[in-house]
Amino acid sequence: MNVHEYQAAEVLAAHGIPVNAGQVATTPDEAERIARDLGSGVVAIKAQVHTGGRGKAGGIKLARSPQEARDAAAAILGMDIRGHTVRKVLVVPGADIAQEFYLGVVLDRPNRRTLVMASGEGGVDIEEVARERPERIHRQLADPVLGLHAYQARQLGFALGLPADKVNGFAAIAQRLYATYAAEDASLAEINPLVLTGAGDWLALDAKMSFDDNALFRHPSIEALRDPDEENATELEARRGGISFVKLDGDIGCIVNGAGLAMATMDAVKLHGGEPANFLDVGGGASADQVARAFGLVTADPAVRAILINIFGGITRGDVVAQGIREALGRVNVAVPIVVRLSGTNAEEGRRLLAEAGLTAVDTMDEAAAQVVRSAVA
Amino acid sequence: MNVHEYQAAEVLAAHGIPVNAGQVATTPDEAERIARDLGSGVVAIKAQVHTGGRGKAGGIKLARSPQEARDAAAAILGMDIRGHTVRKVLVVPGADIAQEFYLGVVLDRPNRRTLVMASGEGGVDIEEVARERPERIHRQLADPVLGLHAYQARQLGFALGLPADKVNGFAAIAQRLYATYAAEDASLAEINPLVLTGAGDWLALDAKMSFDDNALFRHPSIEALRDPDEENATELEARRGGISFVKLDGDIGCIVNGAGLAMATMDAVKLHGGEPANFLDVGGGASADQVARAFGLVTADPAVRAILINIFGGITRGDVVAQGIREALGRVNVAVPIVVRLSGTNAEEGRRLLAEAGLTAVDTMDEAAAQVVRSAVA
Amino acid sequence: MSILVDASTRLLVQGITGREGSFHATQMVEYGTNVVGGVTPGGRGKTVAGAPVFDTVADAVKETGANVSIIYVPARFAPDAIYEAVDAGIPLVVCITEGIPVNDMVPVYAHVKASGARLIGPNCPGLITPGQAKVGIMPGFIHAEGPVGLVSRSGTLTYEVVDALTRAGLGQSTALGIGGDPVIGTSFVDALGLFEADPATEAIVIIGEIGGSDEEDAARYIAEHVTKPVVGFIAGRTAPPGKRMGHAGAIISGGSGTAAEKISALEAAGVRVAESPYQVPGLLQAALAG
Amino acid sequence: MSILVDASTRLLVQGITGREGSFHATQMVEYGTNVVGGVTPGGRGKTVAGAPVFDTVADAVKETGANVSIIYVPARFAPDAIYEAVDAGIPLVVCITEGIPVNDMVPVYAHVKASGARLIGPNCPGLITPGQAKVGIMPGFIHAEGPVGLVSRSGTLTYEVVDALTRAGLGQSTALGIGGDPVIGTSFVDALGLFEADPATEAIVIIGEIGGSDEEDAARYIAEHVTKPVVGFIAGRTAPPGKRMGHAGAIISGGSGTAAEKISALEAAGVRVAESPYQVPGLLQAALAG
Repeated sequence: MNVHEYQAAEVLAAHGIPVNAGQVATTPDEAERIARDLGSGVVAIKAQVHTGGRGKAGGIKLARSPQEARDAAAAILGMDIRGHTVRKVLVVPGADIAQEFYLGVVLDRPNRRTLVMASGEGGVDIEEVARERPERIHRQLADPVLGLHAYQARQLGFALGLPADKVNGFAAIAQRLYATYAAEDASLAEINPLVLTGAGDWLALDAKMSFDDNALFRHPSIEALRDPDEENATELEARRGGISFVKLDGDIGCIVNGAGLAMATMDAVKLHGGEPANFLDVGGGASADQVARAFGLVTADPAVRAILINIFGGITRGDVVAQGIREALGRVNVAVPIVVRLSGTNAEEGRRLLAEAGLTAVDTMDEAAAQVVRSAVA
Repeated sequence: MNVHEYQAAEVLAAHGIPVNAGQVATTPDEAERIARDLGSGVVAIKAQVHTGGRGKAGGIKLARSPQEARDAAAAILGMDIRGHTVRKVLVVPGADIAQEFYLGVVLDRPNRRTLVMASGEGGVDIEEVARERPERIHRQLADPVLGLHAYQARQLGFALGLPADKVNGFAAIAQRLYATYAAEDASLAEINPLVLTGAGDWLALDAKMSFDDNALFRHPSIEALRDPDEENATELEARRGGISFVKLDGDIGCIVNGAGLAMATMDAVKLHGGEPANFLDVGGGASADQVARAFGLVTADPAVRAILINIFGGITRGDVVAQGIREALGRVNVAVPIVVRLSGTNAEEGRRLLAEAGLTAVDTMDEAAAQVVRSAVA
Repeated sequence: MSILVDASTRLLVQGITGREGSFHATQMVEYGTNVVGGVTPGGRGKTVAGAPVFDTVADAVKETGANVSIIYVPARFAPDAIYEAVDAGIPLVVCITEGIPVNDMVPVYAHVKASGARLIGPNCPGLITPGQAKVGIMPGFIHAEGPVGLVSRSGTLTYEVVDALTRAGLGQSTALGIGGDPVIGTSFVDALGLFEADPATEAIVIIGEIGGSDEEDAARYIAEHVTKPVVGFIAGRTAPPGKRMGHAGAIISGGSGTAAEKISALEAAGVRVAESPYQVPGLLQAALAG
Repeated sequence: MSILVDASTRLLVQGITGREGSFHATQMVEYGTNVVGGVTPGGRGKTVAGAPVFDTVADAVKETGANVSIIYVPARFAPDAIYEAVDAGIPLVVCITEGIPVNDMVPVYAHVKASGARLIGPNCPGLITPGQAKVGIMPGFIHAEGPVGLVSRSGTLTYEVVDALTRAGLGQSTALGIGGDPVIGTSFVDALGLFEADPATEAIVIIGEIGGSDEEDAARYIAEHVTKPVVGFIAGRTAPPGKRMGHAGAIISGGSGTAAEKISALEAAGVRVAESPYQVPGLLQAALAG
């Protein structure tokens, strides 16, 4: 689950990390009032959206007066950034930046450990730094149980070339960022840039966090940060029903049991010249309820011109799945052509049941993909 | 550091362990009032002293009425239990005990891990059980970093023969007791007895905790539980001055540098027919300040009839130590004979300086022990 | 021959009295797996699928000599179940459970490694040595005995490939699902090493998907250590970046973990990569032929 | 010959710019120990006792090839210093620091063991191989080269015995203080194994004290594995139960850990136990003679 910058900053602040305190505005008026409350000096107006590249898209502006803040907010609010509509802006005081750094915590999959990264190249795209100047990123793998040792945090500070009297302050922030990541079950915790101000203080100027969906059950305060405006309504509804759903840009709706098979199905659609409209994994059982729910999710997309149901009947019997599909179609009205691929246990019986119901039922995924693409263009 | 039963119960309660809630009284009047507030039914009046064996000593009494509670408190307050004067009693409601258990957490030194122990023989002396029926004590070594796993806590519950529906409740208490021990840097956390009431609830009926002195710096709330009445004033004063001091029953005061040597010195005194009045380790330096402080501690005991100073000059030079002793004697008035054993670096020069000051200075510990015993009986 | 499980497997089922546990225990017994016992705290004295139920893994190991355990307990209790199995001395633990938080798995992984045990999964279908032991949730009937070792991050996609192999007359030495989570106990590299060392395995199928770099690590390992022919398939060519595709681990993040990268890494290591699961048997036959 | 430290020791001093660290670094250099560097965060560029100071142990190891580290940092930072040394690959870490909380040492101990490194202490005087390397705070001049291996839980009491040995013409192969805390990295048993295997050690002195059961474990080990003569001394015959005698680990608790128990265990294992430190040289000479 992703959260906004201002929410990430609040989480970090709760764990003792100094952040640039600001307030969120949803209207230009509010932005003006906040800028006025912040007093004289420059303020930054920052679009709050769940995507990167705000800066390049014009989603971050500096303002020298409350009036300028108002104008900037007016320009940013409502803006579309990579498909995200800006509904909120964060108004923060300008900072006196002496030096910028990057500090991030993430899972290191190959090592199966948590990785803490720091770089002197703060404020820029860290993935670009990783690709082009990897030696500029310093890394410490946290102990899987003991966490990030103080010595490791200091080691990052020294690797950054910090003067001796700044190392402990940096190390404390690195340890706290690690602690925040661990305590809140984050999947990413990033401060970029982490700045050293002219006065020599540390300040997290921008923050980004995302959280492990599987651990949200034990973090109600994080779950409460969810912004429904930022999530695809269909994806949200799918999750509630225990279905994995991801919206894509094509026109072939997909309903599949199993995540790997669902990806392979999308690939097969593409291979046969079609474009998948979604990723959808109904989960193990493929019961009538789940299939009905899946139909609802897929048909909610007006771009969908045909639906491919791909079920490999393993433990679940094909005839039971077919029965489920028939039942589901009795409940949900589907106006586009449906091709069903049913294989595995009792698949023949299942295909017979589907054919009875007037559905195209085939044996292999490739065949099904070819047919559904044909149906869509028909 | 030891705390009273009622304090241990408060610490456990703060960590979610159900304890038998009571109140502390320092007078019979208070005990009567508390008993009245607790309502009808039996109450227990329990001496609060930093020693075991209260029950056998008559320090725990049941009372069937507020008047009886008053009488019981009157009998117990002021009582001497193993050298401890009872200044407080805990008044708790009587519990409906169906079954008694022992549950304890302690360091297992040979394994260098924390050990959680449980026994069906609750309410009795666990050391006696350990000696005589060791198979009745069930043990789980906590993981050095991950702590006591849920499965380990359950394993203890099953080993106790608990019915299936009581195991999770027991396991939760075992995990919380471990967590209390770990979070508070205890050196002992014990519930004895932990009872299952007639209603089927778990209740910690008596609690005992002690804490790692070296970790108190990070537990001010535990440090605040210290009861000066229960500590030897001299030992307290010694600790403040960085001196290890333990009061003993003999008449030969000992001042030694190093804990092992201090014990060996006591043993030497005993070997030569004397009885040490104390254990005292002045620490590394043996400076004039420390020696003066040590003289103060030792001479505070009126039983002391002679003092043995045993210093092995290692890094610290013997002449410097001798100078320190002379200076200390200039500040503190010592009325009993003093024998100094000084060995190691520049020891001869040191002994000469001491002889000049009229002190008996010898070369070996055995010689010094023999001499100080003679001085004491003289 | 085979890897990890066979006729000598003495299987323990953790969570055996649950819905999933009891269903699959029965299925495994029906397949012929030697299920020697089950564990459910408080379940002692019960019998499920003919197997006695114990309160603790320690008791079960003592009474039954179990040497493999399979875990069907809910995500929030699964890490404890893995610790219990490993600490009771079980050398091979298979965790089916989906949805375990990543931060729980990091210390579990370290503990399993330090203990010298092997964990398969979590969030995996388990493994099967056809004709000998099924330790998982896969449909047994699609498998056949044979020379192909199969390792996969996926569930039903694996069944799809296995089914195609069996229909093509290519049986399996062992088919192993390593799981779709970011932190899993056994990697492609581990499985490849086992198949390479197994005399009954003549060729290997590796089924990967987007996310992480286990396929790239596998490619490096294959180039250096694997002499047997390897055929691959990677799911998710059409997956968009930044979105989890069902599996917690199936995500292209920071522009890495794409199918294209994985395919080119495998091809560079000499692996024949299929465009569709149905091409796998043909590529395999070609590889085995020469 | 000797155990653990010798002329090949390349010593790093953690906390070298502190009062204790700089004083003892100088003392160790004066004794002839090869002090190759020191570590104090932020101290890079300084020189103490002729040794260069580094910011981190990793840097120091890289630059100096240090193979032993000695720690003089305050108790609340000492566990981190041990982790840093061990994680930087230093195989032998000596921790002088007194007063580390027990609950901090439990995971430190486990980590050191798992890493395959050796920790001596904490709360110990260190160790010395006379004439080759002094890695500790003991007065060097009381030692002499010779055939006696000495291991002790104490500081000044050890010096007392060493002094008596040297005066009696009995030099030491290595004298090792293992520390007075309840959780220490190296036990009597570990040290006995090393002395037994060291050809230069002809006899062993073990100096114990009340508390714990390391002496009893040592007695069992001696009975089974030690062929060289062993002489012992146990301090604290007159110590009362339930009171810590200076050392955090020197306490008779629950009626166990008494000097009497330890003495009888050692005697049962054939160890000659002295009543006074001064008897040690005589018992040793008798043991060596026959």
